[in-house]
Amino acid sequence: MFEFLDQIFVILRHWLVSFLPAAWQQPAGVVMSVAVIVVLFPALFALTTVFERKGLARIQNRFGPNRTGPFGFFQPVADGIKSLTKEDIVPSSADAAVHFLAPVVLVVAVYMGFAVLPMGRNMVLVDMDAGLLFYFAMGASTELAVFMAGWSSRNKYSLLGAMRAVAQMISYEVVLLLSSVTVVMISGSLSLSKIVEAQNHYTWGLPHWYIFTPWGLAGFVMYAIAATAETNRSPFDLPEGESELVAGYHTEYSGFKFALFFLGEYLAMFSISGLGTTLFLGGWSAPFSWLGWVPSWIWFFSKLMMSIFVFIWMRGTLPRLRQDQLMNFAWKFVLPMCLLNLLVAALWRFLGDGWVKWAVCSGILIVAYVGMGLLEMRRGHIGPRSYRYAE
Amino acid sequence: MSLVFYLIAALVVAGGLAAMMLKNTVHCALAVTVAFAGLALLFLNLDAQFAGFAQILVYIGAVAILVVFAILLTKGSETPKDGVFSQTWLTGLAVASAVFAVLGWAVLQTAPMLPRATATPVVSVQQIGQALIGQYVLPLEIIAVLLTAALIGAVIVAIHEKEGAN
Amino acid sequence: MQESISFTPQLAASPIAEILWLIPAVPMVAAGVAALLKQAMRKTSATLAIGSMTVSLLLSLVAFAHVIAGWAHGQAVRETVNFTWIQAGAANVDLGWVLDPLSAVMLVMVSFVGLLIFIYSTGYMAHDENYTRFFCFLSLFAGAMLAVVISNSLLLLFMGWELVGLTSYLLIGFWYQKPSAAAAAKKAFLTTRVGDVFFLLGIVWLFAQTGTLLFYDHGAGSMEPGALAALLTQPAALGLTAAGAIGLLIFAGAAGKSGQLPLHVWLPDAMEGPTPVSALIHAATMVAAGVYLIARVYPLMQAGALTGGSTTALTVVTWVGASTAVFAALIAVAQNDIKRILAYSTVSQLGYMMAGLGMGGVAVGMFHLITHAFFKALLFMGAGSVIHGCHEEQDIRKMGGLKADMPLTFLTYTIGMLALCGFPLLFSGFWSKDGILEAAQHWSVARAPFYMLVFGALLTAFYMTRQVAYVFFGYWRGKKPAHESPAAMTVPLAILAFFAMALGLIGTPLWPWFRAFLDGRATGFDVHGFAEPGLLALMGTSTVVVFLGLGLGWRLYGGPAPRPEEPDVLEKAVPLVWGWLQRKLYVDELYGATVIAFYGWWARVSDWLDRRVWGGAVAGVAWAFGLWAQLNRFLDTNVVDGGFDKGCEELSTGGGLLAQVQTGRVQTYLRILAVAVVVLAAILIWSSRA
Amino acid sequence: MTPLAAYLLVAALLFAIGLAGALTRRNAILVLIGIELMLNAANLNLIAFWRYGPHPEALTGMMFAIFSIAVAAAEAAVGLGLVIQIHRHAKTTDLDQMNRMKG
Repeated sequence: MFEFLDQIFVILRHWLVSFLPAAWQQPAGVVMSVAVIVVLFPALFALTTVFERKGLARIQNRFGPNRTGPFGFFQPVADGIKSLTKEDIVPSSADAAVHFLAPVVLVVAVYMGFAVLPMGRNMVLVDMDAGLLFYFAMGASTELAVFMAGWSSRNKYSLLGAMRAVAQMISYEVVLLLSSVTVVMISGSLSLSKIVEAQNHYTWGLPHWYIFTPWGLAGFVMYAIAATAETNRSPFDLPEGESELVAGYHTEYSGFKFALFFLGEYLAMFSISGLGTTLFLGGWSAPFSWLGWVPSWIWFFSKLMMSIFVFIWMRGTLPRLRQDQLMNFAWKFVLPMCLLNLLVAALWRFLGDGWVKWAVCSGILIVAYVGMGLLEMRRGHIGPRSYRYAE
Repeated sequence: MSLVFYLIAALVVAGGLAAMMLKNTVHCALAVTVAFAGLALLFLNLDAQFAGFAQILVYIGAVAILVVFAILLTKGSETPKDGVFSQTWLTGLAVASAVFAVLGWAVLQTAPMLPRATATPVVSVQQIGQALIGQYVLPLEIIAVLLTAALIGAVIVAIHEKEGAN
Repeated sequence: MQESISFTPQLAASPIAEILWLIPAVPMVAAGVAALLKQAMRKTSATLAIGSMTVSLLLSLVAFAHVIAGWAHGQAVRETVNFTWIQAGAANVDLGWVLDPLSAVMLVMVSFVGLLIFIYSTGYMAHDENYTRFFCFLSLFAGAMLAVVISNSLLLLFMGWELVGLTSYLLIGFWYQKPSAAAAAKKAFLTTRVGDVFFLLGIVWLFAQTGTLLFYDHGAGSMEPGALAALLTQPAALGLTAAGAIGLLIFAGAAGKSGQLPLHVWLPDAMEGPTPVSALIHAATMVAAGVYLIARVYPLMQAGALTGGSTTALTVVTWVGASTAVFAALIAVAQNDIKRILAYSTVSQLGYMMAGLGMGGVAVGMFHLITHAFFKALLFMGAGSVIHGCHEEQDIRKMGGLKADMPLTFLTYTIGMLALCGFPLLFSGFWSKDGILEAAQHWSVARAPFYMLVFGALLTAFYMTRQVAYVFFGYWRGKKPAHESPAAMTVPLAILAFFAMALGLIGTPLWPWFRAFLDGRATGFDVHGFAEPGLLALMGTSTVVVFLGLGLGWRLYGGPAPRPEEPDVLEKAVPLVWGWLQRKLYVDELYGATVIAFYGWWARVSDWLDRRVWGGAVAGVAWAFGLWAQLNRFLDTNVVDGGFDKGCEELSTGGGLLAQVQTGRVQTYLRILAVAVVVLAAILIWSSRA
Repeated sequence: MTPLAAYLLVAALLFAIGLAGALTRRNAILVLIGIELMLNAANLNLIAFWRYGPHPEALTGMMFAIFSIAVAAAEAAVGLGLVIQIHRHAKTTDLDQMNRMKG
């Protein structure tokens, strides 16, 4: 029974495919899963927008959208219709072809990422041997799309926004890679499904998720930071910092193309959260061994939504950084810590089993972080925040 | 030869040609990106998964970005008044075509004795990794040093001198 | 005769063996941290060093207990943890550490003595401004030494070995402001290098022969029968087997480190370092490293020996050791610097150890090493305390009557001195030295070493008595009155004094615990221990010898010692001999006259060659050319001038033409390159086609 | 025509294109791009030979390609850095105007 629930989609696909001639079955299956992904995540996106707006509203003491439909849940539909029916403006001096290509490339590249994410037991589109590498390759190619958008609109704001975005994404991509490499080092595989399998063990009913190891925790924090920056979410949303450059690289976009950008941002958020879940939070594995009967895809998506919620929460809470702060943070704090984390992971790998590795690894990390914190405090870079309210 | 190969090959060549012939430098950069992507596809078509993804990651993710940055930093995006091709472009073209002629001739000369299609080799990333830190560990180290040196060197070369220097 | 238990290497190493690496690691980490501290943070550094040493000591004790436990259950523990360090193609270099009686005993000794000396140093160095640096070096040394001790691989041992040499250099030259100290440091470093070169050669040769540097590797190690058999079949030069040759090379390294005869010169000068350093490095541990090394590779040294027989390597070891013992003891008689006397006695005792190894086997040598470590450390620290009390005075002629001023120091020092002399029955030195003498007595090759060693014992007793008489008896000949040292210095003295006495009891013939432990035999009390042929006689002899030495010394120096300026008693008697001894038998001068002089001479020769021969030749050539030039000028000015100018113009125009190629355009060059490629490729294919 | 030959031809063509670009363009950056293309053509050759060579399990060709990709990245970084610096000094990236090293 539970197996059936767990594998329901796989079984469904088999059943549907079985009507076709044998030659077509395999491609048809792929097409089917692709179609599901292509439909599913935009739906999730619609849902998320309304949740985000309502959540932010709660955080900021106001009602969010509450007119269209029950509790304003049909708001995304209205937005969708609006953005589809709006006029698609292309600036006269813009580089039309590139201007058009940019959002397409972005969305396609982002969609590619989902191909390797295992969304449940046996629920991965292509179980690639180099899945992680593929994911990062695709992630890397989004930057170009952003640049295209910014450059092609022939608009200073757009160009600056794009440049900022690209610089920021490159800087944080390094961090993203390094923090993921630790997982690869320990699990010994680049295939995401294998990585999940490696975490799908339990001792005393508790899972072996990598976040529950010293290096895993540190790596996950780094990963979360980098992910926020990669997706240009607050507090790293300088590329579209309204107060400085109107809307960053998609200032000159309207209507459907803008919607595509918007979609792209959220899809990127989903896929990167999914990757984080897969790498550190045990993917589709249950948090307790006795909860194993719950279908795996439920776990995956609930973890996904959890991290999405954290994203929203951060956006509601944290103020935006300055560009120099952003870069310094990336290169002078996060990157060194990631390198240290690599070392720690290596130690973890080679110190064998037993308490020694726990002691050594957590010792090193704690010393490093506390030391860094004390140093910064002495330098006065960090400390109790002092707000200046408008008198 | 499969159709896929011809399509990708056409894509690559088209990208390359566009990159070398377009007027607007940024367009060239984007075109070369297309060529890079096509090459990555060719690698995949050759069952070299790892190399393919590495190609995308490095060339599209890094080199292309570097190039566009460089273009924007050197005001290269506006087309120069006296043409995009150098005065001696004709000889250049001739030489290049000569090179192609020789290479192609060589290939065709040896074509008959080239091996026919072989069984697709199965290479797991793990094998590659083990080869990298096993048999090829020395090159790997050297590459690491080289990349570090290049990083520092690029920064030092491109860094803006303070006032007073030179 | 108890039957021997064969060493059965446990396949699975016990937990303590697994974490044995922590023992050296902890002090090294401490050193690393101390290196980062500010000079001002004295307390921290001292605490760090002592704390780390305590940890090491505790771990060592655990390891020791583990070994004893295994031994008590009747199997001799030898647990190794090996891992591959470098894997270059087929050949791979392994490192590892071993826990067996030998290393266990050494571990405890080193960490224990080390700890005491660390504590002592807090008192001794209290007023030094480079306190922190000092403790950093000390910890580093301790770590390196412990690494040497635990290492199961000749390579790892060599690493520790060199590190130890480095720290020794740093610590001898600790007061680098003193030119003498700097010179001594340099001397020590270079002299030991001489030995180390041979050592390295030995290592390389061993690796080339056996393909491994591990000592014990479950039958595949280089110290295990398989490899040794291979080495024995392998002939080397001078009728030596490869085993013998490698053994000799390694021994050369050992001789360098523990000041054996040709290479002993650095050790006395090393006394320029702070006294705790002299005590720790140049008495107790580092100089013993050489002995330990020989003990480690003993299977190699012994390889091919028939039962009761000896091998070339061991014979060499014995002779060198014995002659060193006598030689150094002789010199020690005529020294006046309190620390130099001890230094020479250290050299001679090391000679004893080597001889013991050579004739009696591991246990004999190691036993003397351990006991000597304790009482010699005690003596040095006592000397330090004396020096401290006499306001940095080191000349024993300027001391005297200190037994009243520094009673504690006097008491402990005397105990140490008696132990060193081998005062019968209740001092450790007696038993360990006795073991060596016994071995010498039964040695099959020659008799001479026995007599040499007995003579050495006599001298030892004599010069120690002389020193004590000078320092503690008679009346105070210094300027400011002396004072007793702080507790931080005296307490370790007391502890060491206790061990200097008690330690002998684990090695008496009555209960040869230590020897049995190292050889992995079962043991127990047996009164027949004394009944072995000639043993009692031997003990009698040595007792007589010791008393003779003591008596002679007291007879000569017992009375009020002479004033500093007037000559020594012996000097009055035999000024000539005394002169030789005072000048350390002119070894330094010998080296000065041979090696160094040779270099100087060679330098001068090459200088002369440069000036006269080559220089002359060049000058001649120059002269010839000058002549030629004269001729040319004549010809030029009159004959070819016009033509020559023409040629020049031609050349310059040609150069100009050629320079045209250098357009300074990248693309041109690239183009030329491409053309070249085309041409070459075309030629290539064309030729291959035909 | 064997697949290997086809790949080699494509590589040759790409190489020629890159060379042509490097020889004919004025803009230094585009010359660099041309060189990158040539490098990529070489990589394609390596991979193709690896794939159709006698010992694909030896990974030699692939390794070579991977290393050369890494080297190419370094080369691009330094080259572009140089171009930027040159532009800073000479206020141009036009190679025809950069002939100060003329003999």
